[in-house]
Amino acid sequence: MSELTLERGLAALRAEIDGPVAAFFSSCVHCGICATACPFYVETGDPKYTPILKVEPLRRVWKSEFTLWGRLLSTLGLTKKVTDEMLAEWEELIYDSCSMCGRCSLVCPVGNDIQAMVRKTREGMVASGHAPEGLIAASVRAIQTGSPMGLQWKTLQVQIEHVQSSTGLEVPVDKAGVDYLAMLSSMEVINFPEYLEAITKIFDHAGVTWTLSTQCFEATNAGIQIGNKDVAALLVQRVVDAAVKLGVKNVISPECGHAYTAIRWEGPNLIGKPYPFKVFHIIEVLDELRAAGRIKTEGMETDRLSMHDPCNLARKSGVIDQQRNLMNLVADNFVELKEHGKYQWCCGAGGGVSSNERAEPLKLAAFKRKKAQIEEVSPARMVTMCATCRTQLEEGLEEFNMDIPVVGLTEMIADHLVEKA
Amino acid sequence: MSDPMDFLLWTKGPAFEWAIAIFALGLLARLLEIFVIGRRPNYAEPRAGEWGPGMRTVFTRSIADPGTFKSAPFNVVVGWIWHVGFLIVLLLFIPHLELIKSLLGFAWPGLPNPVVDLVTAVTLVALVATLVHRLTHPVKKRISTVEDYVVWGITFLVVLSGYLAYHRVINPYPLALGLHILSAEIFLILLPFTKLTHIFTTVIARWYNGASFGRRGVAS
Amino acid sequence: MTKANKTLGESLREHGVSRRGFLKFCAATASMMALPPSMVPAIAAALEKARRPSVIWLSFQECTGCTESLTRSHSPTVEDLILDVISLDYHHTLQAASGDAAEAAREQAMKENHGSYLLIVDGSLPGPDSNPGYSTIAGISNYDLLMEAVEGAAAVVAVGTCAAFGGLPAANPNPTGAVSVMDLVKDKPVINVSGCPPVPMVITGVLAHYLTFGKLPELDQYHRPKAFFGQSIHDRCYRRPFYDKGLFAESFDDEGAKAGWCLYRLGCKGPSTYNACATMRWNSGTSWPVESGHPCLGCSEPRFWDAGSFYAPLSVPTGANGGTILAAGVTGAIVGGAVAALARKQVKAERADRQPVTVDELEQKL
Amino acid sequence: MTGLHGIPVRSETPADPALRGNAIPILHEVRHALERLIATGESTCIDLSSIPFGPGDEERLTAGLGTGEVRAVIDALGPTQVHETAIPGVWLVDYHNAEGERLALHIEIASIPEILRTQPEDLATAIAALDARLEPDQGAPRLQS
Repeated sequence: MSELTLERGLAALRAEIDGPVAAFFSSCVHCGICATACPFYVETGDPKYTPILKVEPLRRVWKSEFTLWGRLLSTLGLTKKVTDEMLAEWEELIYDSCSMCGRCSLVCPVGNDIQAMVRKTREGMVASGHAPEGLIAASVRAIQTGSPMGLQWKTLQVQIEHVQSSTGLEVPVDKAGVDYLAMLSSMEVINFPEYLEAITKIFDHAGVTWTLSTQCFEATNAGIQIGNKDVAALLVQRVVDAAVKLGVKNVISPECGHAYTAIRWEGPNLIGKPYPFKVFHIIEVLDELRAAGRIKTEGMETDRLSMHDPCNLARKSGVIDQQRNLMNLVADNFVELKEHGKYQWCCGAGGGVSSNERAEPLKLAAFKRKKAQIEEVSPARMVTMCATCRTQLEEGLEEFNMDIPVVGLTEMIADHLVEKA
Repeated sequence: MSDPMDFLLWTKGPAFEWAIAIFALGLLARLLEIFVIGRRPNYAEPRAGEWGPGMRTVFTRSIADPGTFKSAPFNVVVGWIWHVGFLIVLLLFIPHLELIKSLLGFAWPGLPNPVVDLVTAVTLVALVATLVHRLTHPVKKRISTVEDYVVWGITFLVVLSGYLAYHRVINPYPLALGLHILSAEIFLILLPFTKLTHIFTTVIARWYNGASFGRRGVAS
Repeated sequence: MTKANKTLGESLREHGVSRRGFLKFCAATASMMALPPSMVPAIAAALEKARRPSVIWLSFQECTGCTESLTRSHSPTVEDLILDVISLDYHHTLQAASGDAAEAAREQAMKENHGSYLLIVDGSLPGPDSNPGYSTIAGISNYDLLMEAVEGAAAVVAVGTCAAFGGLPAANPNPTGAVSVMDLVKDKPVINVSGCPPVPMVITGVLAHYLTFGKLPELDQYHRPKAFFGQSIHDRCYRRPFYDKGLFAESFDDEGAKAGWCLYRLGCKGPSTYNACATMRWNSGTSWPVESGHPCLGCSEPRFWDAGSFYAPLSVPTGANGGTILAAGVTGAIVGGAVAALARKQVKAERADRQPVTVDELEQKL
Repeated sequence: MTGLHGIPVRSETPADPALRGNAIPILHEVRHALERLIATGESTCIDLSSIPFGPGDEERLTAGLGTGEVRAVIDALGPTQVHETAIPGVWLVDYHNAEGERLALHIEIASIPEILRTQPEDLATAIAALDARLEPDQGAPRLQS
């Protein structure tokens, strides 16, 4: 039985090195500005959480094996090597204190995409057996049971019947040839069942043909979170197979952050070819319907609302205006957090941090950045479009006993639909 | 190399040849090490093109966003000051223009000497402030390596020796000018093997960053 | 009393020079030595008692420019007196005698004043390990002549950049293996009066200084008298205010040149050249190179013939640099390409033999 | 970058060369010397041959000093013109050699230039010179021309 060794970790790192990585490490001047954009450093003040330091293993492999000068130095034994002890020590830096939110990549003066390099470095960490237990467990469960939380279709079936009885509408399952295949995330099914009810009502209202798939309902991708393309490819392949089998033209990624990144941006490269269908986040679909006038709403939320943009959606995928258009449709007292959209601060739980129990204190520390943003605007409620962000906001606000409920945007849209005649 | 004139002629002659050769050879090797490895094809359907956003980031990334400016004003302001100062002195000081004209065959109008002299003084002060910041700021202290201080040293030495030569503080002048030219040559020789490569690779890195964000529909 | 041991004072009075004449002579000498006028009384006292040293002038590989410069020195009365006073015993251009008689006079003078005569040399000479035949006088090689003359000399004055630093003969490719005087003379004090030719006043100034104070003037590291070579042309140049403002002539007849702006961009080597041209000027104070609108060549510095074009500014490298960048660039491309191709192959290989991670391998870690 | 000429950074150069040469600084030095002469009686001599004069500087200086009421010539090893400038106590001493070429040019700030004074050494031989004229050969006293 082969096992995960340092050598395989190094091989994985070598496989990840490309032109951009070489350009980035050639340009870093150690100015430290990436730290000012990282909630984990800003709130803890511990310089070891400086983003560029997190990718040191990748830098050492690049330096000593991918440059003439570095190769020369390493033959003379002058370059710092990557050891197993180092990777063990770096586990905390690259996982517990990094949500892959990409804010460091946005502010780096010389243009280093540090988030992309964190993703690449994690490949080496997994291959050398240095990944957090929580993420490993999630990945194993996702592959063996189909969901990182071990959720089975029969549990979802219960929820489907419940939605059908309460809304009187049908939740289509395994319907071939429809417009959209909707994916769900285990977090939503378990914590926020109102999402399924909301999309059922909205799609019916807007006359959208959609379906779920018993073959694969799980949108989240533990492989992307842990940073291993083999696991990630396997999970994405399931989504593609389900979509192809049902012959749908579009796949909807639910109110989740990394699921969208996994399917929309990384998926095609994981399976090595473009998709025969398009991929949208639910917010993109809703805004399209709004723009096409297929969503009629009534009444307005009047209390003071503010919004948190999930990093994977806004900064890393460019979905920024859509949620604002939707928000203005149903709320007339919406106020932006000071730094929002592509400059939004991370809630602290993304990139696998929430599945990594050991990172709990750091996750809470990072949340203080979001807390400070919210206090600046002091809204009555917060709106967001990602189950993990929503859980993190709820737990965080509760921790600091701030009585600010958190609402999902899709659910809020559904509440304002005009009843069909 | 016993006497100043020999030293000056050595720095302006063979040493300059060597420095330029090592610089050109090393830098080209480094750039090729980036371009030849290149990027794997990206099959995800792009939201926008790569070239436009990439080029855009090459310029916009020089201007810090308000949040970064508020949280690291020193880096942004002092960094701007000495980078712009260094470039003004390098590209608009008339003797340098003569050097550029001899290397590239063309040059452009320069600034009067007293203006460049003032800019040099400001650059020197800003450079010293940058060193103090690197020595004291917790993040910089943690991530700085010996190379950072060596590169700071050689950059400061080049500007300082030029300033002292211009003001004829070191006598005899051939020694002062020789020291300035030698420090610039060491700067060139070190360039391809240290973070000084950022002078050329920042454009590439920013383009890659901008292209990656732009492909996903974000203007960075 | 033979002419040799008469004091200068007696000699002057013998020539019917009045006291005021003597004072004028001292004032001119002070000015020549670039000493402050307040030194005139001290100079007068010293000159009064000065002994008349014998002087031997040896010319080797030279163009007689230095002698020309000395004889044109604009104070003939002073020159007459000095040359008369110092009893120039041997100068194969100026002396009437020639052939054996000339050599006999030289040997006789050297014998008589052994240990006290002043040896003046102009022109460089083939070094000990090159063919002595390149430059001889009366069949004697310059090297032998010099070494023999240095033997009894109190001090050696190397006049002109050739004698001081090797000058034109020593310039690349230096066919005769020419060396400077100070390369050969190690045991006797050497004063270099560099310049091509040196400012005439500087030659007589050094002689006057030796005559007046009986010892060498303060020298810089190139053994040149600091009185004349202590400051650079640039520091004394009347166009310096234009340099400090950044106003430069761009060509020899543009508005800047006509307005008398700084000649840095036209190749002036003033900043790195130490000499007295800017104050003492040439042709009895008429003008000097920069005042005439031509950049200073730096002729009083060693190897100025090999210091790059006279019209290339000081900041321009002297090598043929265009080619080097190209050559280095091409080599860089080849080497870089090879390394990068290697790296690319390695990356492909790495990607190929990257062993995928399996679920049960992950499970082992739980 | 041709627009660089547009940048309004100009080095102003006083049109009138008189304002930028070395004449004016020398006049100030003369002024200090005069103050010393008046205060302590100490005389000063400035050797103009070691001053980096540009073209016309010397003429401007001598014109600036002007000419006074005393003019003298000393014939010793060639003429030496001495004249008091328009400013009392400031003298110009111009040494020339036999061919009329200038040896040195001094500004002496003193009650009287040193060269004009009768020199003590000459006095020592003065009696003998006069006696030689008084009785050249014990005949009647005849004054030689």
